[in-house]
Amino acid sequence: MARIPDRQICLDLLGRMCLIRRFEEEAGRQYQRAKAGGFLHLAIGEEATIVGTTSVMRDDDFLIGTYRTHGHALARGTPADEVMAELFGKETGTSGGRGGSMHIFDAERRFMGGYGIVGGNLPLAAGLGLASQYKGEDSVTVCMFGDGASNTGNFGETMNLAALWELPVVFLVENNLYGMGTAIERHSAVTDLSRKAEGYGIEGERIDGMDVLEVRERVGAHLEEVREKGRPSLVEAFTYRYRGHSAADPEVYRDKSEVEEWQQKDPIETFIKACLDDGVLNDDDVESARREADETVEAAVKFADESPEPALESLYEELYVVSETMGWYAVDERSPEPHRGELGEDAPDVAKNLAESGAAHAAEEQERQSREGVRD
Amino acid sequence: MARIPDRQICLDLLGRMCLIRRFEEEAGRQYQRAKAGGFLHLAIGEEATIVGTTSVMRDDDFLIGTYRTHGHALARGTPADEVMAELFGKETGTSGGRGGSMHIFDAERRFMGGYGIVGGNLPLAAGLGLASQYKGEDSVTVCMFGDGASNTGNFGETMNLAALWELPVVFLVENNLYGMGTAIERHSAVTDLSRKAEGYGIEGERIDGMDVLEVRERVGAHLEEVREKGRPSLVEAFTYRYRGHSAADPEVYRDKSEVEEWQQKDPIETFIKACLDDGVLNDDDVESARREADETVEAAVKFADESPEPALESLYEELYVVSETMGWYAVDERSPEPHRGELGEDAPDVAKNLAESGAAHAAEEQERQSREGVRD
Amino acid sequence: MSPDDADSPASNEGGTVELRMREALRDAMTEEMRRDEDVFVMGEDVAVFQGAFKVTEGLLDEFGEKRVRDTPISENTIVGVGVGAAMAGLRPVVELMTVNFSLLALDQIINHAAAIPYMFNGNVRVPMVIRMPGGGGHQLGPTHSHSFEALYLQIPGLLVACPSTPADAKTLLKAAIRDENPVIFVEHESLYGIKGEVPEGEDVIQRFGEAAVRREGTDVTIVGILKMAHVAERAAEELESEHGISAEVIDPRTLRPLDLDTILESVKKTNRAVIVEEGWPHGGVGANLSTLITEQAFDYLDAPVQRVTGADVHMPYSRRMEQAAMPHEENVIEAVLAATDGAIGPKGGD
Amino acid sequence: MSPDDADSPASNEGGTVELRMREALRDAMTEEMRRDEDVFVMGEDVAVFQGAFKVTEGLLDEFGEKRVRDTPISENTIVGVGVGAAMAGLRPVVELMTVNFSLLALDQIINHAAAIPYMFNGNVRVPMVIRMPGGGGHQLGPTHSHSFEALYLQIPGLLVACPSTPADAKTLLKAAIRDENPVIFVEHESLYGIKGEVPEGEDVIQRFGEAAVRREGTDVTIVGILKMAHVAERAAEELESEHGISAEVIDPRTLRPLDLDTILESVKKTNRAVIVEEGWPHGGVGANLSTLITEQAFDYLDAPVQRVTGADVHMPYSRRMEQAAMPHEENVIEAVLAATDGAIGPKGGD
Ligand SMILES: Cc1ncc(C[n+]2csc(CCOP(=O)(O)OP(=O)(O)O)c2C)c(N)n1
Ligand SMILES: Cc1ncc(C[n+]2csc(CCOP(=O)(O)OP(=O)(O)O)c2C)c(N)n1
Ligand SMILES: [Mg+2]
Ligand SMILES: [Mg+2]
Repeated sequence: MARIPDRQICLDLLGRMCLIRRFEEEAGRQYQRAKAGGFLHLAIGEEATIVGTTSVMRDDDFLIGTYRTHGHALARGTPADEVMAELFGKETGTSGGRGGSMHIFDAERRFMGGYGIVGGNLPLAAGLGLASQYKGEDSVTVCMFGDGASNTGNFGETMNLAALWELPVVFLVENNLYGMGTAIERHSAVTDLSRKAEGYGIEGERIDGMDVLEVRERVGAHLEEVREKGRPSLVEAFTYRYRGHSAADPEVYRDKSEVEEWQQKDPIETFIKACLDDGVLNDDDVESARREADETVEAAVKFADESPEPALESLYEELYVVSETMGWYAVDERSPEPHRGELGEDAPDVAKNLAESGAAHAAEEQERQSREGVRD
Repeated sequence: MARIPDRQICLDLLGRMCLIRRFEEEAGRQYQRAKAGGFLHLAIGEEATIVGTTSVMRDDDFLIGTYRTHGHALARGTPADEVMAELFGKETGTSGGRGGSMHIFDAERRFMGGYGIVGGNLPLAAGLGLASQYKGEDSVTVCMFGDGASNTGNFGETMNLAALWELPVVFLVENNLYGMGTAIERHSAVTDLSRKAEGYGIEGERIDGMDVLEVRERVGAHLEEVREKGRPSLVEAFTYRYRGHSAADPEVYRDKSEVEEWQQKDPIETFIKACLDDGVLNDDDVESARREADETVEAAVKFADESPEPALESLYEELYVVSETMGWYAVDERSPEPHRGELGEDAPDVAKNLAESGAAHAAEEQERQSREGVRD
Repeated sequence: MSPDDADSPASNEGGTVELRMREALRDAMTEEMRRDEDVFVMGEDVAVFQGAFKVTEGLLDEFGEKRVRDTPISENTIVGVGVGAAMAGLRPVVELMTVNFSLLALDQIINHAAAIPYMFNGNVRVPMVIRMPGGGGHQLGPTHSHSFEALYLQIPGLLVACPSTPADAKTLLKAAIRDENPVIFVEHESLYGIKGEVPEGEDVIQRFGEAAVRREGTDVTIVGILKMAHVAERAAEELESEHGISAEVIDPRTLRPLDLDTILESVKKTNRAVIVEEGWPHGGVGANLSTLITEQAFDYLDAPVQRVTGADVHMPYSRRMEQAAMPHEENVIEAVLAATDGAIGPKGGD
Repeated sequence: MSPDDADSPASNEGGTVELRMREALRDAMTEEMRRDEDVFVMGEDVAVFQGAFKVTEGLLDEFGEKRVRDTPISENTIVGVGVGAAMAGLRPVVELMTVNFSLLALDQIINHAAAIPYMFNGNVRVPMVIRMPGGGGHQLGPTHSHSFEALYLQIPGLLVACPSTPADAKTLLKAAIRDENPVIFVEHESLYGIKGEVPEGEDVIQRFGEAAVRREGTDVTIVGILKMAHVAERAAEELESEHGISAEVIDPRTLRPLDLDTILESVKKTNRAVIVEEGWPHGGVGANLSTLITEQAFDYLDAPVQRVTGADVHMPYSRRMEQAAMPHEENVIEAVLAATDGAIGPKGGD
């Protein structure tokens, strides 16, 4: 374990890791209670990789991730309220309830999104890097993705282009040993993913993603180097997810004992132990970090619960920036009176009626799904 | 230059290289005369890579290439007649005049096609390799593609999958230093393309693609190894195309002097010189190889010229294997009487009339295009 | 073996059995893999994980790693490997985890699988099946709820199946695996759990291009696909009981080839048509059918063909918003009422 | 700056100049790049090679390597880089060498560029243009002759332009670059060389969603896009001179937004419509328009809307076969004659 930083930083690292852990546990519970829907991908076990990374990023650096990024947004400072509200599909969510768990977003904190398409965020990261370079700004983009994503066409294309154009991007692969239910030896020809840098003439390094201080130190070094030299690099953080791929995963592909082994290296517990051993933190600090996480998450659930549903008449809003009423941007064919799918108040009554009668199916549909065992 | 093989082999190598050279030159001329249409990508300068490779392949090995593969088919043994007829768009062409220069095909000789989409042939090659492995056959697939193609998503995906599944494929990149008008330093982060093997844990080797004997020796070694060990490898043949990317290329991206420099290493001339120096061949041999090539190509032009146009009523043929007349497989909307796009004799008169009246525009359209400078 | 050699479902060899749709699909693959050694299955998480939607459950156990293959996340290459293998004589059944990811494979699907047989003048064939579940309704949000039937039906060279019942799922998939053409096999995620009677018998297949008349009727023809085939049926029931309108419900089952004749025959009888689909309205399945019907039965139509489609947006995640964006029974009923416009039934005129 | 701030072509600032379409497009990019530093161009061979079709000729010279960028052959990533850059405030103009290769980029186009603004609730925008030449007619064969307008018009969140004249090419491209939405800008390879008068003036733009009535008429409405806009016009001339039929010819110019109102207005006057496109028939542009027209003007239609499309095959290479697969003037004329069915003109009845 790397040198322990000063107390303030330790408190911050601990606080964020605890928050993510608690948030994710609670998200899992809320999913069971059907407050959150869709897919739910939890990052429990991967907190050190996330928090270690964001702790050395500047405010003007960009972060972009996958569908497993509640923690990334939280680590970047997005209020837990807004992340939870997004899981609840509420208007107050980071994406107004449109994106859901897989599509968290916070432009203000330069968390440029979670993305549901594996590998889809890689080209975007290069684009963010290009924008920084183009504008002569020295912000760096951190692009996080999974071991499975390193096999996508986007990976090779983007690594090549980023290296060729010397874009300021740290590509950080969260190697948790599985792409869904497929173990890394079954999906990647090389399992030491840092070696994938070689074909692009850039630096690659494997680091211990369970050790928040090592992540901090090494990602920090990469950030600095990328910022200075303006060339991308590839960091492989070796980590593990304790939970299934998503909430519906029976985990037939791995032994319980493997999970337990990794839990011995738990990023939060090992960090706490190191801090206590060092004396930089004491039991009270740990206790209060945990308490604060509990309280924040509890408040987030309350906030999400009490937040309003998205307004039904906003169905077509934000689809386009409509400069003026020229032509039909969209068309709504759910009624015998086709209409343009106009925005909010411009929508004809037929649009409002359609949305309302449709939304009325929400409860019935949910009931039907569980009855028919659609997702069993 | 590697050890000179015996006379019969030298004659064969020389004959095939001369044939390709002559064929390509003639194809260029026929294109100028508008006998061949579309795009025309010539491989002049790359003969050693092509012929060296095919000369060590077994009959049951598969070859698959790009849109620059007249030579590959010829080297594999496809009659020049049929290749030229395909350029002429004739019924007797390798693809019945449907594919054209970019889509030559000869299943009988296991030349599994030229493909117009850059990188599109790579996954197909892995599929051919999988079929051999699946059936327990020891044939190897050789997949040829360009330096530019090594940046496509397909490259990374296919290399990984082929390495992971240990598929018997030799990936052979014909590095001619340019992807269209973009020099390799401007399109690839590493210019030593054999290094791209590293990220997949397989072997990569750069060879002199201008030296037919080196190609023969090294590709032969790879073929053998792949056949035995059942793992793919990557060969980078360093070569050069003398002509523009396609017939319409003004070549603003390179100096004439660069072309001339490479012509000093001409694969045919250097091979001839080596053979003459060695004494394995004499001037007569060379002379007759050239003459034979001339004659073959001349005959091919005649054959292509005299071959019939594809039958217009075959427009919908081969689109589907139609098991029986169930439903509408296709629909033809070029007439007020829509019809199913039926095959040959089943086609209603309206289909025949449509095809005929359409085809009647061929000459006029060609004239219009040159007048309006569409392709200037 | 081509479909002609097999029996149609009518000649049911061994009774029926009640199955969920996912089981019916699995049985289809199992039987075809037993029958033909060249048939194999590949895709992301189809083997060890048993399929993201558990459709390939048990296949790895029975057939082993050679014939049930987990792949890396490489959609274009997975399909391309299938194309190459098919060209060399195998019969791949490729699973794309969902239709949403098929966009990454579209070059191999259109420019390779669909084009190759024609572009090489029939000198090679691409007998493969590409299965892909799709559709909305599970709060999977904008990137994971697509319906792309309308995109695939555009492409010459492809066959496109979209089964709505366990029986069709099984018998169409068997037909698809035996077919010499590349087949896009669209499944609906909401239908995997539904149960239905499925004919038994190794050679019971459902030919492509043969629509099912799910319900006979005289006043209006409703065409629905996938989940919307069920919505259409439920709407028809309500139309009968509440409005005294007799609707004929047709499920085309395949969009290429398309059994236009059956649809036209029905429309010529009912003089009205409503098309129901879940996808986007612009250029959708409904637009295609509506146009074909109107072109060929204009003089029989008493009203314009009505369409009911999903909303023209990326599917929102929120449960209520998602339902607000999807088509429902009441939309179908309203469309039928508009098409019949008071001409039929006791409640006419509303 | 949004289109409202600019003048419509009517308020032509500085006369016109005759340009080929490729020059008009180049001028549009040049002017917008001069006006706005955030506009840049990237794509395969757009810089040193000056563009596969020479549309970006001269740009590298004027703007340098930072703003005119050659890319590797990586379609999905090129588009994705544009999306990312646009999200961070730049205004990329991405050239895909041809529409055929856009299939490789479809995931970034649909699941990213089109979806992002909506899926993130308008918290970020994707102001980018994706230019792509397409169409057949040059014997480029099955993989290189596609028309994908019908595919792109399906996608909510995208704007889709398809100019047929040099003037529209320039003024629509300028509008596209200034627009806040992702724009698919389809060009036709056969039209690059045609000449036309192009309005001068930095702020002369053509708003999206405004169809052009190319020719007024009373007997039938012909809608044509891209190259088929010209075919429609030529057919109309012949209809006038040979058949005494007065055809109104409309070029929608953009397919999203669609100026349905202008088309409907015309159809309500002529009572007959013919849609002409080069793409495939199933689910094509014509199917979409025919359906929309029929739904909204059924009572005005004296005959079913006719479509003229390309043949339902992958474009064959042979010159004669290719022409046999493409739509031509005589097909349009025949369609009009069928629609008017002897009701109009001296030659009625044939
Ligand atoms: C292009 C694409 N293919 C398939 C999927 C389905 N899918 C979602 S997550 C996942 C596994 C990804 O594994 P990895 O990249 O290792 O990330 P992790 O889930 O382990 O964080 C798959 C196959 C998808 N979302 N996108
Ligand atoms: C996917 C795709 N993108 C772009 C093109 C247009 N294109 C045709 S050839 C070519 C250059 C390919 O270069 P390289 O792979 O080096 O092969 P070479 O032509 O040098 O043999 C390009 C960009 C294409 N055919 N396919
Ligand atoms: Mg993983
Ligand atoms: Mg090259």
